[in-house]
Amino acid sequence: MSLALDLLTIGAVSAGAVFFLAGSVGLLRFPDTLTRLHALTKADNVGLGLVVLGLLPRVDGMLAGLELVAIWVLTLLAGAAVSQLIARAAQRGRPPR
Amino acid sequence: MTDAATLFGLLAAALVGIGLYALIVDPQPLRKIVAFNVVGNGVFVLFGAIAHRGAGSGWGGDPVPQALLITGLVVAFSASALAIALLLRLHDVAGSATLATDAPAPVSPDGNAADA
Amino acid sequence: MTTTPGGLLLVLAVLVPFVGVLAAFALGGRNAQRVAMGTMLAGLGIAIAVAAAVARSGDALVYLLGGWGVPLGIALRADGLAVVMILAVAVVIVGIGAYARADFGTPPGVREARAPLVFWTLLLAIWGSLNLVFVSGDLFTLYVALELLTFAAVPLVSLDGRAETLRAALRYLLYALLGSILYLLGTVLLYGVYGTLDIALLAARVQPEPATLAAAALMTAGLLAKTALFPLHLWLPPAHAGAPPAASAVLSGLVIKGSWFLVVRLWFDVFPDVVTAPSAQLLAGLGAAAILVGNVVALRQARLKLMVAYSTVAQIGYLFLMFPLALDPASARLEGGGALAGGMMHAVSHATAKAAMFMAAGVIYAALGHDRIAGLAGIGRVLPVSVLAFTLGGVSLIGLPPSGGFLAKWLLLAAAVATGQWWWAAVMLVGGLLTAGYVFLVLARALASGAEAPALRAPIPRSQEAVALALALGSMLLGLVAFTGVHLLGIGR
Amino acid sequence: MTGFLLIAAGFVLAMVAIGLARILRGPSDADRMMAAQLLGTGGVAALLLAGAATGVSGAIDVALTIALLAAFASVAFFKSAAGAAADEADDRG
Amino acid sequence: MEALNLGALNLGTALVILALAVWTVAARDTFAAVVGFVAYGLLLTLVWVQLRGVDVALTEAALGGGLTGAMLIGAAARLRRTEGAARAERPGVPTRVAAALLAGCVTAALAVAVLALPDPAPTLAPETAANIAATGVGNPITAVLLAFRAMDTLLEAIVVLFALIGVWSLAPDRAWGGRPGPLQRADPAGILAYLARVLAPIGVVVGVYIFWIGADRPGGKFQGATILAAMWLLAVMAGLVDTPPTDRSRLRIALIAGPVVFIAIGAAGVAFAGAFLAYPEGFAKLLIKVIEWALLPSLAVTLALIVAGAPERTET
Repeated sequence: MSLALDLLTIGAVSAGAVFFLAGSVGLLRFPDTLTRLHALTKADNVGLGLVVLGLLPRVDGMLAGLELVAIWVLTLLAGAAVSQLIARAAQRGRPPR
Repeated sequence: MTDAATLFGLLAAALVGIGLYALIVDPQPLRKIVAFNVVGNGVFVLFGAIAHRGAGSGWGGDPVPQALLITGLVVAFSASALAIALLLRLHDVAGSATLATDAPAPVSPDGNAADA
Repeated sequence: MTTTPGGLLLVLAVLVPFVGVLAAFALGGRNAQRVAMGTMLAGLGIAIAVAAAVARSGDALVYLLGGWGVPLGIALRADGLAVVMILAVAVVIVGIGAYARADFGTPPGVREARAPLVFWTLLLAIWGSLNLVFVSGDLFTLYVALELLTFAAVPLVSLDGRAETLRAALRYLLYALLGSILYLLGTVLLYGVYGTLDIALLAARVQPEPATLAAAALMTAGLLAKTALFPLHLWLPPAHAGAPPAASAVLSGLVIKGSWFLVVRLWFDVFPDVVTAPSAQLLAGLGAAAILVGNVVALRQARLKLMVAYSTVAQIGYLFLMFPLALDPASARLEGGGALAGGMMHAVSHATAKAAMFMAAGVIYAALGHDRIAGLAGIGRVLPVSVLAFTLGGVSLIGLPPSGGFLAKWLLLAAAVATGQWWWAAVMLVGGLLTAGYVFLVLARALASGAEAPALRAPIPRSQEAVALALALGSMLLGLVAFTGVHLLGIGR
Repeated sequence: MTGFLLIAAGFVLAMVAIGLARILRGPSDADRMMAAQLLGTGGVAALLLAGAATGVSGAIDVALTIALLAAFASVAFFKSAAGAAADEADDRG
Repeated sequence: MEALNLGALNLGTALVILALAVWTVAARDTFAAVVGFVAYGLLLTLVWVQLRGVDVALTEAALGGGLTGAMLIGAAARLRRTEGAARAERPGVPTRVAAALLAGCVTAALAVAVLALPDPAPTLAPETAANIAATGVGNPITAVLLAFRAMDTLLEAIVVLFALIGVWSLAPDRAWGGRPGPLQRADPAGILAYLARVLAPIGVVVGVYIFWIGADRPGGKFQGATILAAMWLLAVMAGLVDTPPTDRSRLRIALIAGPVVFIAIGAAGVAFAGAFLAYPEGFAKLLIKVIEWALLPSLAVTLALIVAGAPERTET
C-alpha cells in the first residue's frame, strides 16, 4: 500500500515537473504574447495539479488535504481570470511598450 | 542546518550591499523605495538566519527574533506605503517625480498652496 | 533589575501622549485640539513627576513591562540623561502647543479640517515617540520608537501640500528610513553575537570584536543620517525651512534630538569599551565641519527661515564635539562627566532657543508675507517682542552668559582644556563668532533706524509672540537654573 | 523519498528561474506580469515540495496564502494599466 | 545525499534571489524592476520556510507578495510617463564608484560577521520555553508578541495608525474627509467582478483561518489582517464596494478600537496582575485572545486604507 502511494507520488510529481518544463520553454520560445499566455497557463496549472495530487497521500489529516486542493483551485481561478485580464491589457491599443 | 543559516546569512549580506548601492545611486524615488526594501529584506533575512542558528527547545528557530521579524516586516511595509503615497502626491502636484531641488515648483492645482 | 517605585510613570510618559493621539483622531475636528491641550497638561505633569521621583530616590527609575524580566521581556529605564530630556521636551512641546493654537484652529463652518487634525495628532505622536526613545531599555523597541518618530515627523514637513515641501518630506523620509534600517542591522548583529537586546545586559557583555565594531559603526552611521550631521545634512534645510513654523520648531528643536540621544546612549552606555579614540575624534571632526559649513551657509542665506534651518545644521555639530572630550585620558574610555553634561546642556538650550527662533521667524513671515532678510528693515519697531525673542534665542546659540548655551560651551571648553584638546575649543570660538555674525545681521536690519517701518499684512496674535519670548528667555536663563540641575544628569549612571 | 521531493523542488525552481528570463526580456509589461504569474504557480509547487520534504507542515498555509494573493498584483497591474491608458487618452483628447 | 540535495536547493534559491535582486536594481525600466521585485518577494518565502520561520513566511507572503507588490506595481504604472526625466539625473562615475565601494565594504563586513557568529549561538528559546506555559498559548511567537514583548506589538499597532495619518495628510484640502482612491467603474458582469465575487469570500475564510490557528501554530493577527485587507482591496478594485468616507466616526473608532482594547487590558494588568501588560494567572490565554480579536479588524482596516491612499473624492 505504502509502496503504491510512494509510486503515485513519484509518478505524479515527475509528470508535474515535465509540465513545468513545458510551460517555461513555451514562455521563452513562443513568438507572441497571446500564444505565450496560452501555453503558460495551461501547462502550469496542470503541473501544479499533478504536484498536489502527488503530495496528497503524504499530508497528515483531512484539513491539510483540503488545503492542498484549495491551493490548486485558487490557482486555477486566479490563472484563468488573470490571463484574461492580461490579454485584455495586452490588446488594449498598443501594449504599454 | 547551520549550513542554511550561513548560506542565507551571506545572501543577506549581499542583499544589503546591492540595495545600499541602488539607494545611493538611483535618482528615481520609486527605485529608491524598492532599493530600501531590498536592504530591509537583507536585514530581515540576516535576522532569520540568526534565529535559525538559535534553534532549540524543540523549535526550528529562536522565537524571539522570529516574532521581532513580523514586527519589522509590518513597520517596513508601513514605511514603503507612506513613501509611495508621498511620491504619488508629489507626482500629482508637481507633474514630475524627481527629488532634484532645482525642478520647477508650480502651485498645486487645487489651490492648496498656502503661506507657510 | 527590578521595577522601582514610580516606574509606572515611565509607562505613562509614553502612553499618555499616544492615548491622546488615539482620542484626538477618533473624536476629530475641534475636539482633537481640546484633547491635545488636555494631554499636554497631563504630560507636563508626568514629566515633572518623573523628574521628582528620580531626584528623590537618587537612582534611575526602572519598569519591567508585563512583569517579565530581561532578556525575555522589555525594561523601561530613566536615568538622569533621560529625565533632563523628558523635561525639556515637555516644556518645549507645551510652548509649541500654545503657539500653534493660533495657526491650527479648525476654521469656522467646517467640522474638521486637514491641517489641524494632522498637526495636533502628530504633535502628540512625536512627544510619545521621543519619550519612548529616552526611556526604552531595549534596542528593538528603540527601533520601533525611531520609526514612530519618523512617521510622525515627516507629514509635518509637507503640511501645506506644496510641491517643494512634498519633495523635502520625501527626501527626509528616505534618509530617515535608510538611517533606521542601518540601526536595525546593527541591532540584529548584536543579538546574533550576544543573544540579548537589553541595553544594560549588552553593556556588560560587549567585547571589541569585529561583529560588534560593525554593529556600532552601522548604528552610528544610521543615526547620524537621521540627526542630519554633516555630510548627511542635505535633507534638513528644505524640510525644516518649508514646514509651518510650529512644525519647524518641533522638527528642529526636538525631533533631531531623538536620534542624537540614541547615539549618546549607545556610545556612553553600550559601547564605552568598544569605541576607539579615533572614532570619537572623527565624530567631533564631522561636528566641527558641520559648525563651519552650517554657519557659513547660514550667513549667506537671503531668507530668514532658511538661515535658521542652516543654523540648526551648525548647532548639531556642537552636539557631537563632546565625544572626544569625554574620553578619559588615562583609560581612553568614554566617561560621562563635564563633557557629557555640556553636550546635554547644549541639546536642551538649543531645543528652547531654536523653537523660539522658528516661532519668531514664523510671526515675522506671517506679518510681512515674506521672510527675505533684506526686507526686514524697521521690523523691530512693529514687532519688538518677536525681534527680541529671535535675538535672545540667537544670543543663547552664540553662548553669551547667562544662557544655557554659555553653560554648555563653558563645560565643553573646560573639558577641552582638561584633556588638552585645544583645537575643539578653537572650533567653538570660531563657530560662536559666525553665529554672532548672522544674528547681528538680522538684528541690524530689524533695528535699522532710517528705514520706514513696514506695513503689517496680517494682525499678529500677541500670544504667539509671548510664547516665543518665553521660550527664548527660558533658554537665556537656563544657565542660572542649570547650576542646580547639573547633578540630576549624573543620577543612575 | 525525501531526496526525490527535494530534487523535484529544485527542478521546479530551476524551471521558474528559466521563466524569469521573460521578466528580464519583456518586451511588453503584459509579458512581464505573465512571467510573474508563472513564478507564482511554480513557486507554490516548489514550496509545497520543499515543505513536504523537510517536514515543515506550515508550508501548506504559506502556499495557500500565496495562491490566494497571486491574482492581487495582476489585478493591480490591470487597473493601473487601464488608468494610465485613460490618462493618455485624456492627453490626446 | 539528502543533506546535499537540501544544500543544493538552498544554494539554488539563494542564487535566483541574488540574480533577481541585481535585476531589480539594474533594470532600465522601472516597471520591469518592480515586477522582478514581486517575484523576488515570492521566493523569499521559500527562504523563510527553509529557515523554519513559517510565521515570517506567512507575513512575507501576505505583505511582501501581496500588498507591497500591488502598491509598487500600481505606482510604477502611474509614474511611467515621468520616468525618463528622472532617470537623466543619474549621478556621475565618481559617485557610483564611491557608492559601490561603500556597499562593498558593508557587505564584506557583514559577511565576516556572519562567518564569525559565535558557536553555539546565543538563543532565548530555552527561556521562552520555560515561560510559555504561563501564557497558555502553544505558538511561541504568539507568546513573544503578546506576552513577553507585548509592548512592541502595541507600538506596532500604533505605528500603522501613524502611517495612515501620514497618508491621509497628503489629501488635497477640499477632499479631506472624502473617500480614498479613484472611483472604480468596473462593469458588474466583467471578469474582474467575477474574480472578486468568488475570491473574496474564500479569502475571508482563509484570513480568519490563518488568524485562528495562530494561537497554537504559525499564523496570527498580522497575517490574517493582511489577507483580509487584500480581499477588501480586491473588491474595491473590482468596483464591488467603495472606500468609506474618512471622516465617519464609526470608521475612526474601528481604526483605534484594537490599540484601545490592548491598552485597556494592559492597564488593567497594573491593578490585577502587578504590572502594565501583565495578565492575571489563569486568564492569560483568554486575554491574549481578546486582544487578538480586537486587533484583527483594526489592523485589517488600517492596512487596507494605507494602501488605498489619501482621500480624493468628496460626496457631491
